Amino acid sequence: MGSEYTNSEMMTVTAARALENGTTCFVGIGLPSEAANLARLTHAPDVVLIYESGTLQTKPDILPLSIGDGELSDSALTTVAVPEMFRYWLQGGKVDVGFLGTAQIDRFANLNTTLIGDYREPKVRLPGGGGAPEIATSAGEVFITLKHSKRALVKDVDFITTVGFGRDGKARDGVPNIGRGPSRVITDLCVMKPDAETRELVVVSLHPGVTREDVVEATGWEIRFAEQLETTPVPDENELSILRELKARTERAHSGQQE
Amino acid sequence: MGSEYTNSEMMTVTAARALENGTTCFVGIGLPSEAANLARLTHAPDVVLIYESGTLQTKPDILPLSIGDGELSDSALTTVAVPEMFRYWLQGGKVDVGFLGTAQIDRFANLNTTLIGDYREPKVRLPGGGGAPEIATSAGEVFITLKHSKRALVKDVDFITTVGFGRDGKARDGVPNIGRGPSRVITDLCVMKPDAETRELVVVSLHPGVTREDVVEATGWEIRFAEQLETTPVPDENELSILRELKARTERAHSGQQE
Amino acid sequence: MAEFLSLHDAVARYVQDGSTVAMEGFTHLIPFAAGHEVIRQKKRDLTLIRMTPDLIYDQLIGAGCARKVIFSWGGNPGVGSLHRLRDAVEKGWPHPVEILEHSHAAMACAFEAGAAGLPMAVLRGYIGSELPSVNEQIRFIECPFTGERLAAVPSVRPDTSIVHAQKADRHGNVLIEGIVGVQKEAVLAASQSIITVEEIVDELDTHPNACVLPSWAIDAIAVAEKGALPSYTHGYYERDNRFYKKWDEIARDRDTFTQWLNDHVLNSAESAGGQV
Amino acid sequence: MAEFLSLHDAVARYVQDGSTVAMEGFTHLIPFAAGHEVIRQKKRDLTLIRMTPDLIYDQLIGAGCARKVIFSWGGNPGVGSLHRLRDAVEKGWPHPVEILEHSHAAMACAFEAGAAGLPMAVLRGYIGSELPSVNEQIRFIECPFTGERLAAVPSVRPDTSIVHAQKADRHGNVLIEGIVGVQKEAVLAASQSIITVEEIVDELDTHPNACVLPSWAIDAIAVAEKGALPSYTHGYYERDNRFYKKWDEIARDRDTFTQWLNDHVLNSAESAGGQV
Repeated sequence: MGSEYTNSEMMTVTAARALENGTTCFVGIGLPSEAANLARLTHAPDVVLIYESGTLQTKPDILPLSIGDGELSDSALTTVAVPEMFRYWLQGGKVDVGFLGTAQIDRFANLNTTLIGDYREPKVRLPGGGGAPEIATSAGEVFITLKHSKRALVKDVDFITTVGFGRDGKARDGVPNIGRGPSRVITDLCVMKPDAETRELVVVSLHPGVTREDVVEATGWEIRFAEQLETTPVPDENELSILRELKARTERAHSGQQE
Repeated sequence: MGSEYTNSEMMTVTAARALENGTTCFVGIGLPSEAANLARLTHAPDVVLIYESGTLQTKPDILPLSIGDGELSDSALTTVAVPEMFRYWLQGGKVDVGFLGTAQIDRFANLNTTLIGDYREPKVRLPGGGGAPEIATSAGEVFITLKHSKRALVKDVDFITTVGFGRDGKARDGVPNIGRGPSRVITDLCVMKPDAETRELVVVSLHPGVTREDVVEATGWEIRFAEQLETTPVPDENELSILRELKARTERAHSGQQE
Repeated sequence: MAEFLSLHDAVARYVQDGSTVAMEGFTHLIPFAAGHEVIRQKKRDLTLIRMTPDLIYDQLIGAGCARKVIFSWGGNPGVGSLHRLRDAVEKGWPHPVEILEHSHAAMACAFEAGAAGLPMAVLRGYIGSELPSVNEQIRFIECPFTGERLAAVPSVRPDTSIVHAQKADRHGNVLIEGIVGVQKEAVLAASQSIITVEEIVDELDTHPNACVLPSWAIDAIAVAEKGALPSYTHGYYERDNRFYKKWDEIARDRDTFTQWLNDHVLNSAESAGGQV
Repeated sequence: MAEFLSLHDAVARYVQDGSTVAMEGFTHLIPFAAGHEVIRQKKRDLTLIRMTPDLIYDQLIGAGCARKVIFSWGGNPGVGSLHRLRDAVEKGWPHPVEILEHSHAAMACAFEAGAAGLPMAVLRGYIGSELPSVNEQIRFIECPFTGERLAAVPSVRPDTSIVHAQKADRHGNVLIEGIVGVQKEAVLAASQSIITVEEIVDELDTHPNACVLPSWAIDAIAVAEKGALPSYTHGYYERDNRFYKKWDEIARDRDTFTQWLNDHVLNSAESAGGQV
């Protein structure tokens, strides 16, 4: 049963469900922000959302277009300076989950948001690191959400902007004061988690209607599947309607003429 | 001419006059605070007073008993956290003059507010450094005011809490990013300045009625006098009446029952 | 002591060819009016520092003002690329621009250290990232107490910082409210500073711990009504998200961009508002 | 998530014999009520950290709670000495107390670094001072960019920090206003924290950049009306400067002090107000 929904909605709802109530989450803009706010509006009313613009415990009614929309500050418990945000709240160890998007991710969950190609002769120049490099190491753990494609999920990222488990899966071993790193990756096809030994990403759950072949086809390395491969639970009516309302509100606000 | 005044008043007025209008002054509690506020209430209405409690550009109506009286915050332009005060405003180079008191000072204007005697077996334990060690090195220059006595003005301080020019007068030579250090010392007998070569404190001005012998008698080293020894101008009526009103207001406020 | 100047005079006096300039404002309070004045005055060879270059640096780069950009996230927020930045970096148009990139945490700490008068910032940063391999200004030091390896970056000390704020009082004290970003740090870290404000008021009328920059920590104040548009000023006007989306089209093409620049900046008189 | 506890229960749970405890408040908002509860519960061997020990630590030291005091200015502000601190350091009464002393700048930076999760703070400090010769925790490092010699001190990371604040809302978010000192840093730097407040309100009703500590960054909140007396709470009551002056007499003599302690702390029930 369950209503009709798109792959994108499946991804967002699954990502939202990953966030437990009461968690303190440092939210990246875009997909993570959509998922985190859906969580807040459904099963996790007490999730604490932090954006790098300095807005602590914010409850935006519409999704911010930028990381520093007025909506974030207006609905925040308080807003601190950006150096304080990165020093006291992130580096100070107050964040349970860092929720990130990315342009590229590899099998060891390293993220690339810097460029495609060679650094000095880029084929495509991407925005760069932003908050991610330190979110990924200072947060207790990291959730990643992105659309599944061979272009995005590659064997080795062109550039490690933000470390997952490094080129060999061992980048966090023995490093003091570092978080657990990526603990799940949610795409529009499946959920992946790092293998306990090798840290290589493994599919642990397929979204309903998605086949192993679909995932293999859309992944840039020889993706492995967990022995106990699960089927991701479908979104429920409530989640879908709240998500759709949120997106409609957001669309209206962002396309409307500003006063 | 001029009215009657005490040695203390002479000291305070002379110290106040040292502070030019428009100067940004990091104020120590006690005598410096009295002098700095007298300056603000007389010739230097635009002097900017900063106290280490975080109060920026404060205009107390009564003298604070502590460095963090409510009066300081209530009358401040804004109040910042103490780490910000020391990092951005003092270390950041925004302070023209650091105005300090001290328990002991020596011929090279080193200050001791730590203890009399040996560190491990103190004869008298004093409060310690507080803000002074970094005020003395980060402010553009330093004014010092204290009562003249052989106990307070010693050849070598028991402990350098706060550097003037070091044990040999050369402590600032070649040090990057350091202020000019003590540029004048105002006591109830005279004004001293460091010798341009040796940095040893030299009397440049005697208060009216004070003799060289008075100063020699009250100084713990063989104090020298400038060739062009001046006589400190006497306080004027206005300064004296404003100072007395300030002290009377303060006395009433501090001895009155708090609500 | 802050001096009240026209925006033209403030930029003419405090921004020189070859200067290192930080125009800050974290999404909020981006000093677009001042940026446009820099473009109109045809300043050249600037080293531009900003955590998020945003449209303001896209415009300055496209207009040929920049020699180097130091940043930590160079996109059009929520929309996509900064096409002028990319065109300059990838194809050298209108001329090559050098980039030096950091993470946000490092740049925020570098501004903080600049305000604090220190030569460097220390953070637990860049662990496992390859950014240190392309930015030689990222180094590592050892904590003398624990032996932990920590990142160090040079502090940001611009020649001139430019920020936008809500208001100044008649003495030149400035209030910044809402998302305050690294604006205070940018101003305090710089040798010189210009602050554009929405208005000048008799009293700032604010709370005891407000983010107020005292007059004596500022060089010039210029009134620039709506000076942050298309970004926003908390309490005054909202972000023009539509323009941010529209910028994608304008900036994608050199000719469209040039036309826009001519129409809205170069051939536009200094205006109270940020021309969008 | 902050839990609302009685002051008794909060201290019983979060202050253990041998703990490192910071009770902060820079002249303003000194948590006297909490300090007295620590005395009543006869906590022992505490390492007490505070920039300005003030009367609160004089009382704790005289009551025999302290093993070590880390501070940067140990006087009775505007009055004179802390006689109980001196008696412990100079004569070992009621038992010897070890001291470790810093400058304010270093301690403020050490709190900041503690809040920032760093093992050390870096500052341009202690130049020419002899404090480094008596405090082996003051070291020097070299800036990797400029070669400048900078001071380094270990960050402050207390087991428990205790501060007083104006108010908490019903969710446990706390507002601190006025002279905010290093209270935010103390709370964020600590493994555990207790905040005493004047009152609990429905809404904090404050401004966008207020110093608010979120509930999830605090362990326990206890109501302690007038809990900062004889220091003060901005917006609630003033500093009792008379008591600060009177303390000089009380603390000068061991017997007078002991009598005062018995009358006003030990044999006094836990009270809403800080007994003075």
